[in-house]
Amino acid sequence: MPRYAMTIDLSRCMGCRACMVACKVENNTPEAHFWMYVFRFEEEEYPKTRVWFLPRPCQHCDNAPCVKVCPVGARYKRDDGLVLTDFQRCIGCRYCEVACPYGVNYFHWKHPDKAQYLDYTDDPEVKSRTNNTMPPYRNPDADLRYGPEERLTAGAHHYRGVIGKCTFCVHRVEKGLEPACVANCPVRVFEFGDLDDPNSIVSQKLRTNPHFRLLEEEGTKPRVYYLMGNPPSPEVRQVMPVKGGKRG
Amino acid sequence: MSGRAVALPYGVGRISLGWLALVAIAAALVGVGAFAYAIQELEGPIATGLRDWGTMGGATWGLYVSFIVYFVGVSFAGITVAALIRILGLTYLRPISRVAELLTIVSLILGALSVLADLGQPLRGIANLFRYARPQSPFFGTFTMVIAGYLFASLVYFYLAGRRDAYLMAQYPSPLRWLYRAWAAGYQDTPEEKARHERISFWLALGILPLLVIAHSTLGLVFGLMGGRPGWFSALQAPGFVVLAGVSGIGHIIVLAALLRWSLGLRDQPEMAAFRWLGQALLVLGIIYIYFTIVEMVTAGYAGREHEQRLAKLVLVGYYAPFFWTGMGALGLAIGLLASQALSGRWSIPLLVASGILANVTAVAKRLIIVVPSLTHGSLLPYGIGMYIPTWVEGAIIAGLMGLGALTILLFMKAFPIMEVPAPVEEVRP
Amino acid sequence: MALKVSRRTFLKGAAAAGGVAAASAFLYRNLETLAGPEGEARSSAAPSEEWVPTTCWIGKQDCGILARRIGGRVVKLEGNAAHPRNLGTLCPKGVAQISALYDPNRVRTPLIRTNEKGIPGQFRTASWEEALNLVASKIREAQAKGAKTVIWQKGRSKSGPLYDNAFTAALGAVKLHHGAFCSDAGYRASEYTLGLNGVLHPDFKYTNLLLSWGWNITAGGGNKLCWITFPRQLVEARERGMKVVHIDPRLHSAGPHADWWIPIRPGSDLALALALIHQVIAQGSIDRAYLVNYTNAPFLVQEDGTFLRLEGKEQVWDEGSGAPRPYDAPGVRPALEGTFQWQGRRLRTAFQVLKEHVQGYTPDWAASICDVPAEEIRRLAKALAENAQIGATISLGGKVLPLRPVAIHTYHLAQQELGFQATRAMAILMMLLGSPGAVGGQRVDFTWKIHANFQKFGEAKLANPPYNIWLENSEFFPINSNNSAIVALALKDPEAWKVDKAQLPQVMIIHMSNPLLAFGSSQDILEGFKRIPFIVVLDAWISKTADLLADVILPASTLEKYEGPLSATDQYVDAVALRLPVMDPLGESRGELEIYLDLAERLGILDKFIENINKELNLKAPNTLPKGRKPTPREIFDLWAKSQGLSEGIAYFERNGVWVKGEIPIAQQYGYAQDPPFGGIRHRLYGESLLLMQRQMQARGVSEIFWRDYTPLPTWRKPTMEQSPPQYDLYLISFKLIEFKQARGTNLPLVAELAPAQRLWMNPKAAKARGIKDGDEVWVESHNAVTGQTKRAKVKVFLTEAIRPDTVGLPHHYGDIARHPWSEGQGPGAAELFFTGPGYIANTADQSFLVKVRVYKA
Amino acid sequence: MISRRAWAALLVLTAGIALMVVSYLVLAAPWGFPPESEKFSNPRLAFAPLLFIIGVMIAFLAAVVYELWPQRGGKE
Repeated sequence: MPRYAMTIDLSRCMGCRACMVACKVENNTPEAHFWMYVFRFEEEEYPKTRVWFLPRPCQHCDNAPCVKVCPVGARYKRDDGLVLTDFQRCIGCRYCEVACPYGVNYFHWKHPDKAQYLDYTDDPEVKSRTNNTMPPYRNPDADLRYGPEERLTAGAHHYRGVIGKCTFCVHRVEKGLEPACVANCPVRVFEFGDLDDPNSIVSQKLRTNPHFRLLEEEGTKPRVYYLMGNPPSPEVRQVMPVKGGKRG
Repeated sequence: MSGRAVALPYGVGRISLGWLALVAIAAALVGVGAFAYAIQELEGPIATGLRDWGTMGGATWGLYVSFIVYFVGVSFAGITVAALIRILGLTYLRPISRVAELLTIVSLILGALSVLADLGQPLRGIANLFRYARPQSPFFGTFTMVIAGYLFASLVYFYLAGRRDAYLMAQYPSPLRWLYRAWAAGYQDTPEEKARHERISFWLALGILPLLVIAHSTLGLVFGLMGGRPGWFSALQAPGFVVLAGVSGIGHIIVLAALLRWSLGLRDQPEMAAFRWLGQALLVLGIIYIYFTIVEMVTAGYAGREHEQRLAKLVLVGYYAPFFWTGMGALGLAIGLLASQALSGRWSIPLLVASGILANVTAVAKRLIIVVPSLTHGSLLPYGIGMYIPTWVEGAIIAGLMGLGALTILLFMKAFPIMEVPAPVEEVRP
Repeated sequence: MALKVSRRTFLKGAAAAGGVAAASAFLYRNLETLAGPEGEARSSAAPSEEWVPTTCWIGKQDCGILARRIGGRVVKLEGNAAHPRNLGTLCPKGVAQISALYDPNRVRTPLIRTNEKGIPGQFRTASWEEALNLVASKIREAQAKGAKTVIWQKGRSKSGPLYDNAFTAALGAVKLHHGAFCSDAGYRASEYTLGLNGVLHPDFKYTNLLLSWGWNITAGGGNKLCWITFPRQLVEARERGMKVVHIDPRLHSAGPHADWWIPIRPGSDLALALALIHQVIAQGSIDRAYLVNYTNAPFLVQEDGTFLRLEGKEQVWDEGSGAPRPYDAPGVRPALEGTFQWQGRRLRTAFQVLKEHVQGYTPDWAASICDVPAEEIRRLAKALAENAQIGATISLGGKVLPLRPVAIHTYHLAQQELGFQATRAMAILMMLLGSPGAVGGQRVDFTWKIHANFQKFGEAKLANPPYNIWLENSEFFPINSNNSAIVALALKDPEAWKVDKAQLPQVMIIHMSNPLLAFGSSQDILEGFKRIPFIVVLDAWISKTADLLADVILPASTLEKYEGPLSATDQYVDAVALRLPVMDPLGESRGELEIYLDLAERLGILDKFIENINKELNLKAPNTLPKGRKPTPREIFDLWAKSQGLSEGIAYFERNGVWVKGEIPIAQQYGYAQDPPFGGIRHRLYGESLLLMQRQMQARGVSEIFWRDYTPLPTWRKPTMEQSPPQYDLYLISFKLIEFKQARGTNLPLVAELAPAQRLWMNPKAAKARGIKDGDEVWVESHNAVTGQTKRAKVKVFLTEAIRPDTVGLPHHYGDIARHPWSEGQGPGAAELFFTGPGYIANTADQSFLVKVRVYKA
Repeated sequence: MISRRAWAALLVLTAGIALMVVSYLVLAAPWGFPPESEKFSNPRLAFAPLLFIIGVMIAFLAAVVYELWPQRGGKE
């Protein structure tokens, strides 16, 4: 059984947020849901200002607070390390969301179809050409069941009133592909692989680069390792946030 | 059985205009709440002011969760009072034990309904909790201890304690005689039965008291165990919940008892001693709670991690300060009122009622202060600050729940004596 | 009360979970309760997966895409790993454009305007037949009035040979580019100075010290490339050890990739470049061999500023004979510096002139102008000299070549009043260090190909009036970049600009361009373009331009079309690609090529168009297009592919997406490796022809404002904006965000969400002084120092420590009022605050994106 | 000297507690090792939480049993 992990090289990241969009299209997450999010940070004052970026996928913690608190076992951790949500079991209490210190959970405040970016539902041509699929670029892989447990865990376009978050693209990983953010990054910030394999790219990177994990002091034991750089101090300011607000 | 017009005790069966008006108001609230819930079900939780914390800049939990905690807190008092009567033999509290027990049951049901209002998938909530609930989750305790254990124990207690009055009521001709008979279930108020009831009540009370502490602590642990949430992660959370539950619950009982005394036109029931005891209890619990709050704030502000300190500042002097100081000010005022009465030894029901109401203002404000700021401003990662303004839907659902509680109590008091019938039936007969 | 019942139903349900199903089936459409297979009944049970190669349509560098198609439905766009430019990755816009494929807000039928122009349009739908006939008849009417009365303007360059060349030539249209908007002053300066078409960029494989000068690293791309390629090469170079000096009023584009930030005052880049030139010369760190052999630095300049020419040949001072000799005489030993007396004339080498010219441009002088400490300028000059390793060589591809691993990356910086000369000064700085054409040194284009403008600009020929609509070769702008702002000015007042009235445009075709959003001054462009009687817009959405100006909108498709050929080089590997349709076009939209073929057919110029296509695509027999028959786009590209030697034809591209031809030979990459080096030209350290142009302009009585910057050597003066009254105490700059770059990306909700609304970037200190807080709404009021005109726009403030306190910034490409739910409420466009006209249109007719403003609370 | 009534109540109480213990410790979602495996997110027996709740209820029902146990022969 592999032990999946991700490395994120902060010295490379340009904060372009291509990973965020790749994630959105791959997983069909609704508006204002960012399973992958890239912080843009500023520190200190002009002219000593420092600007840097920090991508934030789900950390897939080994000691995942979200898994611990889930009252019904909808949030669970697989043997390969992926922390997933069973969309058919989730009752929508959002306890995982408040328990997670990373803010990676997104609740479907509306039905995901109704929270898509454009209203395709009134368009007869789009409807007929896409066989009434919503959104038109809906990823069919997300409708399949994955893992030995055969649970519905991929994609974000299923139900209203349940939680969703980064799955490390379980549907791609099971096909032997990299998660969408990893594959799309123009400057190869991310690597994904098996920690148990000493020759895997993540193992190599971790051997040769200084690294830290986010909020490690919380004891969550994340599976996402940040190479180079430092964790954001409380003085760091986020700039250029995305549109969140009152959209669901 | 046609009737001699018999006045049933405590206005049972008598419909007054005032009562009708109250029922109408309560029913209207329930109607508005039901309408709001229908809207929430049609549109989804988007109809609330809740949103994801983090990039979406909202609060994940809000009014509903605050009121889950509040309602469960209110439930504290009833069963405590009932239990203390048995264990400590505080007989002068007996007249209010039924309303206290009823309050417990009603507020627990309201708490459970608040959970349903909050869940994204309420039906799954019902089904999946029974099917999959995990002991590892702090919710398990809430779900089993509070909703199941606490509520069921209260019902058992309520049922057993009511048998005597049911038996007495069954002596009267009334359309509800069948109910009284069924409730009495053969109870004859024989000395053996009395003794037996006393005995079992004592044991039940003894069983319930730890359950009570566990239940409220469990609810506190829902928040207190969250290491990643500044403002929540605290060992004081569980005892704090127990004490604040007492504050709000006793406050409620004072108000209800006074309302009964006034509305039923009773001169001496419940007796002043009961009020005094309640006032003293509220005073002690209020002081303990103030102490807890100070300890908590000092810990967070003095030694807390950066984020704890920021949050403490936000609550003390920042954005949430109005809520915090409203809550603490109300409690301070309540304590002042109570202390002056205690010191002077002159207890006044209106002042006690004021203290009870103030205590509940504190409870609501404090629950919001516990739930919301940590979500909008308490992130360990530098997300922007969030914002939470409840929508009318949330407000209406909460109001509807309160209406439902009032309605239940109002209906109940016309069907069953709201206070223990004090003397054998014969003596009441004209 | 039904819902009271429902609540009770819940309670019953709690008691008996089995009853839930029935209750909820009644209450809920979707049970969503207990586990049960859902499956995608909506699409086919076993969907067929295909990967269709194509090329991105949004940005300018045409990244390779593989479209994942399931059962005929495109579900994702991923990068094509075989494409050298993007290696399997895409930028945010590239991924997000999938929403454009299905966007219900797209134009899907031809539209004909029913109300007047200049206000939001009312349109009626029309058939292609009707719309094209109308356009054709208007074009015929226009052409009857004059030869040059049809003008054609394109957005981001795509498929130049087919559209810009073949079609416009067949139509006889005057061709405007999107140009003079992003960096044309820089292009012209490079063409003039180094003979190459492009703006300065490094040789990322070898450069060790990079001056990222106004280069929007994380958001802007660079010349000829949009974004992905350069950033990737930058990251790799930095891991190799390259250091980056970021010279920009704003830090944000460089972020963690800046090793050293020099927050320069906007508009003072020329002063800093001159000070660096001064310092490099003072340090003596100059590459004499390069300057003597490959530039006009040793040419002898007479007192009047012109070169000493004997028998038509420029002369150098031969140190052997102690007399002037032709620069290319065999055995000549030219002096690089010195003043010489010869036949009673005082002669100086061009280098000497430069040396004296920059005498006063000391670091201390520049320090106050640029607001950069003199010490830092000295340190930078020293770092440049150290890293240039003058004299070092490296063996590449069997050739020993000079190694000068210092370079400048600049691009949009050219769009300022002094942009032409600033870029020239940067090029001269690099020339002093011997960097152009050396390994690790200054690059401009991907190959060392001498542009025709090098010679043309050297001839310094001004045309006589009347001028064409963009004042080509005019006495106002002898070097002209075809700026839409100039066109607008000329349209408004043809007489003042001596424009040929017989050639005033009657019809304009706007091809996937949004000049009202993109160009310098929206108001001027609107006023000017409104005077064109008939405007056709080809676009996928009703853009601001289409909304306000179009008489006819022709629905163009996005990724659902054939287009090309498109260069796919990453500056080291040569490759070519095509855009191929990933699905059938939405609605009745069509590829532009198809539209032009139909239009050509109606205008009776189809044969001419086909002939031009044969020529421009270099189609070789037997793979030429036959005349007399309208070809399909696929057929055209099939013949093109075959002509290129791909026997499979277009099928090769349909399978692979890109044709990688291999490494660009060293001899093409480096000027030094060419035979003769640098294509045999002498780089223009000294711009004699600029002086000649200036004199001609003076002779014709043109105002000083036009000729003052035509100086042979870059000369500092204060930009016009500095004459604005002191209450206009802030500089407004404009820049781009990667997620919001390109006007055609503004309608992509997935990226509009990332940068949801226009914000005025402002330093907290500046804001505090004005009582402004983050998120406050403010007025930004710009002032035209020449006319006194002011403009203002309301916008919310974003406080950032990463910008100079005397500077505020507005990202570009906001402000489209297109009828799209996602462009609503985005806020004002930066273009609403800039000015056109002298002082704000630079000496090469390029738009300046700098202006003085004041900011106050709304 | 324990009455039948008390025996019955104790029996019910014990049954309730036993059901609680068994369903909580054995049948509900186990703590497991390693704790992260998805195997451990499910109760060993579906509806084990319901059993636990029923256990709680049964335990408290002991009081009802005690009081309502029919009185035989007037005296205990």
